[in-house]
Amino acid sequence: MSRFRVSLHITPRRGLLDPQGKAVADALHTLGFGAVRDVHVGRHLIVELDAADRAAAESQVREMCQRLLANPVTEDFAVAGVEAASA
Amino acid sequence: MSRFRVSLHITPRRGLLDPQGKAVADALHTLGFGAVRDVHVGRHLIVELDAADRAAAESQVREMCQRLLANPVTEDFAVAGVEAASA
Amino acid sequence: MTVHKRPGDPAITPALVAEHGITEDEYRRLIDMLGRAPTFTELGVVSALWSEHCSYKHSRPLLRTLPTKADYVLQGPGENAGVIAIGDGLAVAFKIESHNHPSAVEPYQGAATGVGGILRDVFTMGARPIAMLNSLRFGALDSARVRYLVAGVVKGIGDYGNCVGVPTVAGEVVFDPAYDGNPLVNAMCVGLLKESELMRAVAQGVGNPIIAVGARTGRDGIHGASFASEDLSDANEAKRPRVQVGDPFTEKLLLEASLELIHSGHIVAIQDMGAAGLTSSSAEMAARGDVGVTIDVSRVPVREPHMTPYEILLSESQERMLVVAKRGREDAVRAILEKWDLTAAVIGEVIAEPVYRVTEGDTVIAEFPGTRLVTDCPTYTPDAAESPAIRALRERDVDALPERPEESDPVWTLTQLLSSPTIASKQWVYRQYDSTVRTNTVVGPGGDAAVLRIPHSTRGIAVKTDCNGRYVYLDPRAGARIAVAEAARNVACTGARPKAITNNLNFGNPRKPETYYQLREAVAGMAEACTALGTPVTGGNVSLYNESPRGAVYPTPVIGMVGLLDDVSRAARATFAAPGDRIVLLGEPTASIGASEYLQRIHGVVAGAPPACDLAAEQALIDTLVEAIGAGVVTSAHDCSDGGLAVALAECAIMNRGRQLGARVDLTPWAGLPLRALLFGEGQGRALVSTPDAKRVRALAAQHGVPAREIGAVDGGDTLQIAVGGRSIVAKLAALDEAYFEAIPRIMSRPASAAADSPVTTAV
Amino acid sequence: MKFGIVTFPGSNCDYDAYRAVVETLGETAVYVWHKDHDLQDADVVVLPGGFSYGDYLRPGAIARFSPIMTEVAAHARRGGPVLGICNGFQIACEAGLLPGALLRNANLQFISELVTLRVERADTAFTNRYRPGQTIAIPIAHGDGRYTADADTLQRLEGEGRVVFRYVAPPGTPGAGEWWSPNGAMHAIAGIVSDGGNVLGMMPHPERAVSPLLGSSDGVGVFQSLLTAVAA
Ligand SMILES: Nc1ncnc2c1ncn2[C@@H]1O[C@H](COP(=O)(O)OP(=O)(O)O)[C@@H](O)[C@H]1O
Ligand SMILES: [Mg+2]
Repeated sequence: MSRFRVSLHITPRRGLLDPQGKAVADALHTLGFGAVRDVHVGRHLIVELDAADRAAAESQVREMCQRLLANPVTEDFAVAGVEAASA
Repeated sequence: MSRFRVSLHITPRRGLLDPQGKAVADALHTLGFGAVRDVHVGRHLIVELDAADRAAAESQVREMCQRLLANPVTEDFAVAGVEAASA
Repeated sequence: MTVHKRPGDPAITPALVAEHGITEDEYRRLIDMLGRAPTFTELGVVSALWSEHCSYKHSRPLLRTLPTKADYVLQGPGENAGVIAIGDGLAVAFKIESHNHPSAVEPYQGAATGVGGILRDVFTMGARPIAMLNSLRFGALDSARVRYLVAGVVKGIGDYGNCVGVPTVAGEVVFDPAYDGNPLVNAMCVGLLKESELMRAVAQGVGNPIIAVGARTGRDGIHGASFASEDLSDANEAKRPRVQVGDPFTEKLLLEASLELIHSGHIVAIQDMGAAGLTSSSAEMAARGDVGVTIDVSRVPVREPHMTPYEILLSESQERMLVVAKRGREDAVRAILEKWDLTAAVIGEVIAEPVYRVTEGDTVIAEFPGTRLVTDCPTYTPDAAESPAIRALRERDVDALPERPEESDPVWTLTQLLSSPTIASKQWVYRQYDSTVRTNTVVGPGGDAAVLRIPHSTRGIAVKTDCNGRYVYLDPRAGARIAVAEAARNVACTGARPKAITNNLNFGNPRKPETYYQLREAVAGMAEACTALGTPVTGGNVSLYNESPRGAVYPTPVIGMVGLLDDVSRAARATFAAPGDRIVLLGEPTASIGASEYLQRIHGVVAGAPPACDLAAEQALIDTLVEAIGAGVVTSAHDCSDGGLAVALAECAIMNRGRQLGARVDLTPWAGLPLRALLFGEGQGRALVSTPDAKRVRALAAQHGVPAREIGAVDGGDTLQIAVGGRSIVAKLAALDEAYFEAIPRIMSRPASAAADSPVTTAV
Repeated sequence: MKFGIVTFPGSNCDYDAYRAVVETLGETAVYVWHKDHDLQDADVVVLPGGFSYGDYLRPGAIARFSPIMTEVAAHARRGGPVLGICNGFQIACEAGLLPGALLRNANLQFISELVTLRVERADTAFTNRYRPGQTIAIPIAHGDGRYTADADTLQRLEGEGRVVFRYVAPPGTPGAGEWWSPNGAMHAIAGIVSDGGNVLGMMPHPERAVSPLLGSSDGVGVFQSLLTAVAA
């Protein structure tokens, strides 16, 4: 068993209203960042876990996403990275 | 000017209490994911903007983090990726 | 026992002592007490307990002068919260507390943890929290940084209280450049208990175990208590403690578990680990019981590895409690906590030896004789002198100030005042607070005081916080009297009889003579008013060093008033209720505009003497209101305060957005007064009532010697019309509504930023 | 009749629901602990408001795995009435007892106020004491009440008449009676029922509108309707 750190992105499904993204984009414009075209806000989760190997760590985390971490009705998830961590 | 998509991670600063991370870790344990050691919950932002080049896009987004996106007292931020996007 | 220095502890040098905020005199006192030099751990413990925040060293001599007694006061100052009996074997516990410094650094968490702390102070008395209030002061809203603070503080208060499930029902928000850089965030909690279940935080019983309950201890907020006792100057930035993060979910579990523990009979005392955490809670409980205690830091559940005893003792991690249980009941205590998914660890016990002792395993690392750690803290009475500059401001003849040309239309002035953020509706704020959970809220935010029904009873309580810092700045004694009187009047406007107060003294650096003068005079004024109105002080909080690089905040003694209604179904609201009702003014108009919101908003002037406050007249007004409302002859009552009579009339007409009712009044009897003073002067001792039976109200007022005059009627139209002499002032309700309700949302829709911006405005 | 009110860690309107049933209705209520597997023979299950598990991750996401939820789902499958209020609505959606999801309010703020609802269906177990089209005043108090579902689901809900309560502009205001959503809910949806009609989820709090003293007693009808429905 080794320790892994899996990084996840959970994002509102495209096409759904993203008031948070819009509020941030508006605020950035007012602050003078006129070059901003669009902003999306999602969640970034880091799960540290013990697993036999990278692949096992990733597949376990995918299962966690399906069961709990992401809402299938409104959210998509993606594993952004898996790295070895020290226990 | 080209269009870039900058991906950001904003995470609770280490050492600060992360009640949300703890609640999620506990829930994962109850669901049978006993191998989970720790969970942190932060935000994942995608900022689409026009900039002269990658470096300019990244440095602008860093400034946005300092001024608006991240809470300087409780959060750390990291640019997770910069990719070219179609306008 | 021998006290051991821990390997790796820094040597005690004068510099280290000074860094701990301990003066040379205090250090000598410490050596006297110990009979030797302190260890590093002991130095930390003392620096926390002798900090201003924990020891009240600059305020205690003054606080002793406050009236604290009445036959219904069950618990006065000195406990986690004050308690008054309300009849039928029931009692109300309440207390206010500040989180100014943490909120200046991190508004969201600072405010949230302030709410958490005050909730714990109330439920540790055995009371179920039933209402929260908050009293807030910010700089001018033009600044993006101030908007960031406002948004963060309000969200922090809301998220915490909403999650725990306690309604936030009242409060106040004032915006003034005097608070730029140093906002004030005071939170008050009110709880309900059976008299028989009143719990005190008094350690007792040799051999009884001391148990740490709730969240684990991390490195949060170490030296928060001493930090709260320093100026927010930039030099201190690096020393700032790590912010505390609140967890309202754990708080809710802790609340339920604590009440269950208290009712179980398994414990003898319980206290929140608040400022200076484990150290102050254990030392204070021991001192109250005059017993010895020993604590083993190695048994405290920690969140992070390698924490030193110094850190464990001083951590201000949130949502933790210290419990003294009955010996042999440890498992029963643990079972209750486990039900709520909380942990408990026995970390010490009450001992026969009269010492406060800390061990790490078997090694003694700190030991203080008796309870002297708590009782021996020095107190100070610094020099006091009024600032000549402020005196000059007060003595300025503001009534001679020429009018602005726009003022030829009083509707313009009225609209300006209604849209002044300090007067404008705070709906943007309280809409973010759950004010109806627990189904006791009879009158929520948006009028004068809030009213809550007492379950299984016909009675209710009314609560409100008040303070006009500008008045206190210009005249501390008069200003503090007014703060008490206004709080009492607001409560009386619902029909409740004011009973007792808690208070939060927010002042600057007491070592400056002009600040200490303000503190001394304000406490004197508060004492006078509380004595006159029969509302003893049951507790409070002192927050000093509220200074930013720009200077001290306005001296702001916030009063939290609790009143009692016999028949809650008779509670009056502030807004006109029925067309046809007559409008009666209780009290007299004023000839002065001194210290008014009008002067500040319209002329940018902070000067003049605050209105006179005749406490006997206030008492008579209160009696009249309570009797008239109790007799059911009054359909609405609203006090006149900020913005004066015209603003109060407008508020009566528009504040209930679901039912705005126009009115016509005639102020001709006072046509001899300067018009702007008549309309916008802030005379005290006044209230506007509407009634179907003006004669009866006038008769009741006459019995109490309160001037009462019928000034007009609610006509239910869409204007407010004020006649004075030959002149008629007509304001459309729609325009007043827009000024009053949209002012704050409009400003708050502009962007906010944590980054400091250059403040332009300064007071005066 | 017996109401079983589930207490999750962080529930805080369980008490309000209890009072509504016992003090206002004069019926029996029991608290049901989330770790238990026993509904104590309750006729009606109430999933109350509050912040179960602190609303961490997503409101309702963690609570739906509580042991008692197995029993609640079984009760619902048998056709037993389940009333999910506020956080209870969120839990019911997360648990799949109702379709859709409740997202952060569109203005990104918690909203606490008295709102006007139109009773769209007066023939359900929860609304038979109201008139169809009647408007009622009920408080809301939530940060995540923006009802969201995909286009198919929405169409099905509307087609099958499962939208029971809708937010409308209050009487006496411009556009009175028209859809007006305080939180950005799709189709101004405030409450829906399951396809069997026995599970109601609603964001507003009928249990807080049970006495004129509290500003409205319009919520009592929800509880009275259940009495009628269960007795039938
Ligand atoms: N921070 C707040 N939280 C909750 N309610 C508030 C807050 N600020 C103001 N309110 C409410 O708004 C109303 C008006 O407040 P205020 O202007 O202080 O009244 P008054 O002038 O009568 O003292 C009151 O009902 C008060 O409780
Ligand atoms: Mg008032």
